Amino acid sequence: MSVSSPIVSIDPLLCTGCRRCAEVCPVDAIVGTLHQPQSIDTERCVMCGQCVLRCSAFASPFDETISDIPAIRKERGLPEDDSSTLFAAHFRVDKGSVSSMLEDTDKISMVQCAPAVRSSIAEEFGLAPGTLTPGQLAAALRRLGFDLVYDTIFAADVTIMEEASELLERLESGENLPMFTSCCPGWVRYMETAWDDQLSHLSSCKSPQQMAGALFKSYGAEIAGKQPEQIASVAVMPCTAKKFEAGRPEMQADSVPDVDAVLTVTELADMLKRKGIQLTSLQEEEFDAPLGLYSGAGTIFGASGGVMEAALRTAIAVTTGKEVDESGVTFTKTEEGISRATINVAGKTVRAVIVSGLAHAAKLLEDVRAGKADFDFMEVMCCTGGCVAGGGQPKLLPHVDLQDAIQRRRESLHVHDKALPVRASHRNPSVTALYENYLEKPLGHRSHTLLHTTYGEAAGGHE
Amino acid sequence: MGAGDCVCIIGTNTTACHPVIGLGMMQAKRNGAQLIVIDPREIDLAREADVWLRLRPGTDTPLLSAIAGEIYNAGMVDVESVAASTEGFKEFCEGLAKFDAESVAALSEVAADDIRRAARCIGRARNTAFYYTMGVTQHTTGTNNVLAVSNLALLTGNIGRPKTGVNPLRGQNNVQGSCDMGALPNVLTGYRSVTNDDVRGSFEEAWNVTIPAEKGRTIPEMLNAIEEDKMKGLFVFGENPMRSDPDINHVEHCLHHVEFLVVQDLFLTETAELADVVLPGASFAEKDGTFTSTERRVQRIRAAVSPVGDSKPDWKILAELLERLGRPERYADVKDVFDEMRMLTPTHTGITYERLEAGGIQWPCPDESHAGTPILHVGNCMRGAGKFVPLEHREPAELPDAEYPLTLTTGRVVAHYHTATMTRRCFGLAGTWPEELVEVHPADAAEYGIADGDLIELRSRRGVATGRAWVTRRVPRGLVFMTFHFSESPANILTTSAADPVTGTPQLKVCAVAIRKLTEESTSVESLSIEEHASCHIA
Amino acid sequence: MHPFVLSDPSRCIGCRACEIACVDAHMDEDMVEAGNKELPFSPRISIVHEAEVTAPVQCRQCEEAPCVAACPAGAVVSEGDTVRVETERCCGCKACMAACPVGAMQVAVIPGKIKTPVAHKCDLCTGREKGPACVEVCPAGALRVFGREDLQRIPVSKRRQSASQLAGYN
Amino acid sequence: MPHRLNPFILATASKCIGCRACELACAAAHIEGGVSVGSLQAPLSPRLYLTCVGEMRVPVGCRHCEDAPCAAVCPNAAIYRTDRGVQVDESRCVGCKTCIVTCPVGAMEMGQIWENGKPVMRRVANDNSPEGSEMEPALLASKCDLCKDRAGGPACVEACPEQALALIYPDAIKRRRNIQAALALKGTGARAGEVL
Repeated sequence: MSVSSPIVSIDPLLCTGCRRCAEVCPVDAIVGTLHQPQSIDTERCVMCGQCVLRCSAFASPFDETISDIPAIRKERGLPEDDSSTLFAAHFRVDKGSVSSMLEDTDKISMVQCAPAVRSSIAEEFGLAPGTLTPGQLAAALRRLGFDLVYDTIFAADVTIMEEASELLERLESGENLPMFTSCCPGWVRYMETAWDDQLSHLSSCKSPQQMAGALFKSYGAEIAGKQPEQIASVAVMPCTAKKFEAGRPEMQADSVPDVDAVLTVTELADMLKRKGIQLTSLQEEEFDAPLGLYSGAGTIFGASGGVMEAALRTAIAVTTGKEVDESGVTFTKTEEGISRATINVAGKTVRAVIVSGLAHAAKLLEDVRAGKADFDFMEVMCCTGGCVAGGGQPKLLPHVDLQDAIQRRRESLHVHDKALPVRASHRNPSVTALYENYLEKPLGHRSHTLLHTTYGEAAGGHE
Repeated sequence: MGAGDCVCIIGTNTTACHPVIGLGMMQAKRNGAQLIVIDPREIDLAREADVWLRLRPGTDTPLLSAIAGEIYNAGMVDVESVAASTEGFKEFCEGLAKFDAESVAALSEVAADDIRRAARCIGRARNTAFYYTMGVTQHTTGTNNVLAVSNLALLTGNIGRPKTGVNPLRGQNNVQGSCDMGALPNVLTGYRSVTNDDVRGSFEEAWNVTIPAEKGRTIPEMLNAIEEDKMKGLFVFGENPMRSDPDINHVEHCLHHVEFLVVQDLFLTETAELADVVLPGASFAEKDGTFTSTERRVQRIRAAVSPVGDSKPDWKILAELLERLGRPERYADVKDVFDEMRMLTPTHTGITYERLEAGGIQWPCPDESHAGTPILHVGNCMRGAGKFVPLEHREPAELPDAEYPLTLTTGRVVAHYHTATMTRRCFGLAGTWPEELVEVHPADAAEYGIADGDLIELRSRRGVATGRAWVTRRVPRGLVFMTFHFSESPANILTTSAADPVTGTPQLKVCAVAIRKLTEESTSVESLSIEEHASCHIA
Repeated sequence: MHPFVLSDPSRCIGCRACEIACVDAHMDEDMVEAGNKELPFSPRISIVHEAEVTAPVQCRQCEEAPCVAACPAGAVVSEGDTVRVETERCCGCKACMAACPVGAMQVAVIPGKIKTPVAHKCDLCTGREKGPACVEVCPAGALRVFGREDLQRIPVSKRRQSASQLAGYN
Repeated sequence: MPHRLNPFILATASKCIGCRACELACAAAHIEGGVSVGSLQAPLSPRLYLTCVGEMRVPVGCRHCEDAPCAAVCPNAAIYRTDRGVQVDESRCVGCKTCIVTCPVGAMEMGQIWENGKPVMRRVANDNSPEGSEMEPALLASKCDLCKDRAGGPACVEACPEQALALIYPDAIKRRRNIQAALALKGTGARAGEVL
């Protein structure tokens, strides 16, 4: 497939060739020599946006070599009165299309926002990293004009239902093991570009963003009494690869995309500010039912290890009948970016691995390819630390301790988890209702059509 | 001096305090002489030394005794001839047993092997000359320390010959002359005791007065007498005890307490500021007379300029004072003063102004046909047999402890002289060394968070002084050094008035202090990364 | 090649006469009067007085002088026998100080018309009859001018010495 | 030694990779905002300038000259020397730009000053407007202030990933170089005591 413009790119007019972006690129996709403008190898790029976060080559008003800033803004599809700072490494901005969707009175707009957004967006309004603002985020999205403020976390809970079932099924049959999570689009893209012979190991589940999008335009449409094409489905993500994922051809039903547009945290913050919405001074509001109700398990999807923990909470309950708030499983760091644990689930020993940061996955994949894999289930997050460190997150200033900020965002998601009344996905009443009223059961027919996919075949290029 | 000779300096920073002699030592070294430096600080000469003994301050006597012991034990002493020309030799040698190299090494913090190296150096040298200054004398054990040097010289036969001897380097211009002239509490001219009736009698006859038969007071005794109301008046000339004496706070208290204080000086010093009457003295360039150098050489000087303003030469002020006290005018000029002096002083009798026209003469010079005495104790000691004095070690009166963990030692720098009343008024000297730099070892500096150039505070049991830190390895860890040149950084606020029991010389070389950083000004953020400065090489 | 003054640390006793002589040589005022007029004391030679070494340091009159390269105002020029500061053009930016590898450049107020700190450095006492004042005054003979001839002669004589050593060795 | 000369920020060209992190940090340090670029409440206006000449990259900024030409030419005494460098009083600046012309290193720029989220405005004549004049953001003298009010010291120094920038105290550098030079000399004639 092709997208109208590249998701992540480097502007040769602004790039000074410092190659600091290459230090953080997990797939060595940044090509160029020192002091010369860099370019991105689209064959390798997974669109994680780490280069965007790292880039400090901004359009200085005093650099005479950066002459036509308005032209650069225009080229990037930014409005004329946009005054945001331009950096060499940047991602495709979709604020414009979202604005027009909101203005379209024929459509009902539904928005979802990923877990990690609520632990970071306050940074764009001057607060400290990790300040948790879910209620204000919901309120702000409503002020911006969204008709229904739903939540990706709801879909994360659904993902657990589907993925846990899929894992148990694979463990039963012994096929396609080990199983890999598929909720991280950068990771999926990496599998498709560099390990396409191993794609069968990926879970067939769509990511929470895409599950949510698919449910908005089916179940959600039914509830709203609308047709799928009458719905504008917008996702707010801490991630740039999500923009790519939303555009994938397999992520649509009858040519109607599950998600019509993806905004990053920085884009949303900018839209709010331009409308004069001060997120931090809003009264807290609730997300809309039913697709906006979520559990603590779904919340921690935003941090590395969260998918694993959420899956374990449900798996333990399903297989043992014992309801637990926390799995109690401790993962031990065995190598840089890799943690492991062995868990007994229904008499079976499951060897689980958590990979934080794409660069650490290759060695494990080599083992899988060689048939020497010593694990059954693997969670991989492209960005080190998980979505809290995603490329769509606020771009921190040079003096700020990035690791500290990521840690704070992580901690705040765990604090949120602990504070929620329901902490396991299968106990989310909206999820139960969804299955009762609509999907019937995990891995059922409707689930299969709406929530699962096949990766690899139509893997689109970057451009 | 040259090959085969040895120079042993102890407690003297010669290049800084006696630069001309220091240059001579450097020259001797280049000529092949061996150099032994005994000093806690890495003074410039320490770098040039063949053996440098970095002793803990206050351990001079045991260290010198240990060197003597090593020389004796190694059989490098001409026992027969030394025994023949001295007294107390046997007792002295027996006493050396308690100063074995190992235990003195532990005491003085000088390695035993270095003590032996120094001993070999002195023992094997043809001639060894010993030089010392206040580093030896300004201790409560000052007398013992000098005796230890003298013992060592006697033991090694380094006395009474060229390139040998016990050579105290006098600290001030004509300090030798003023001591020769009896400006001491216990002697009249020529170091003759006031308790000697014959000596006193000759002065009483000449002056037609009665002279007290008992010794006078040392400075600490005077201050105590003032405090006890036993002394009502004080006449200070050419001295600035408010900066140069130990425990200034105590000095100030006494000078306030004394009923009548007269100060005679060139400038309004800190001491003169407290005086009831200030008498303006003339400077060296404004007066006639003689100065006696550190080698006992009496030299004629002549006024180069007339005294400024109301100032007068010291002798004139004294003469006028005598006149107003009812003593008739007796002196027309300096020659009259000198002639009276030489007639009353056998060691100077042969020195006349006429003879001095041809150049300086070294006393003793008993008659006008005598050529003077370049070297003392030739052939035999002046007193007869050389006297060995067995010594004991005594620790300084104050040692560092938990509250005052560092040792302060004081001294001078090359640019300034004493309390700098003159040198700080001199553009070049003041410019080249404008303020107090307190030497602090880098490890101590680090411990107290002090960077080079920081303003620091020094505190002792007696007071508080400030100065700028000079972070340098010149001092060992645990020792800080400061001068007493700078009025605004008065080291002697800190020092103790504990003194040598014989001479009353205060222990200025050791006291316990604590230091801390005063300034908050950002000091050294600069990083080494800047070393390349490639940015400055843009063509 | 520019001549320059070099010190011999094995002779220096740190007496600072060189610093004082330097200031005197660059000042119209009489030394006796200078103190009364509170003139600045800004020597162009700096005594290093540390445990490890005592020696004066001053400009080497570099052939490719970093101070000349670093000056944004063109105030430091390599001209004739010396690297010279045109003080009227100096604005005191201190880049020369940062650039000089031996720390020979000073930025301070100098006696004269200009009342703000300006760069100044050893000018070999150009115009002074008896040559550099520091060399003349040093009582230890620790300072010496190395001129073109010395710089030609020294390597040649060292090579000779080295050659004869080698000859003896073989 | 006490620092009698103004410190300044100097970059080592051989270390600089040209990432502009210094400029970004500088600009951010001089406007209100939080930890992220998005939180900054005014456009970025750095006070040191990454300069690219061929392959060389190096930021250039104010040297805090002792006899600052900018201060000398300022007709309104808006630029003055303090014990913490040469500083600009924006409230006195009239935007005459003479300082830009006179600065020998190009450290001065005319920048917008923002207060409380709004640019400081000035009135300019405009015949086309009803009042004959209109307001526009004022451009005022802007240069390195050594981050005088910033707790961590200069932001650019802190931000540089390559440690290519340093706040240098010229007196301290001179002293250290003097010592190094003297130590180096010790290894020449001193060793043999020979007379060259």
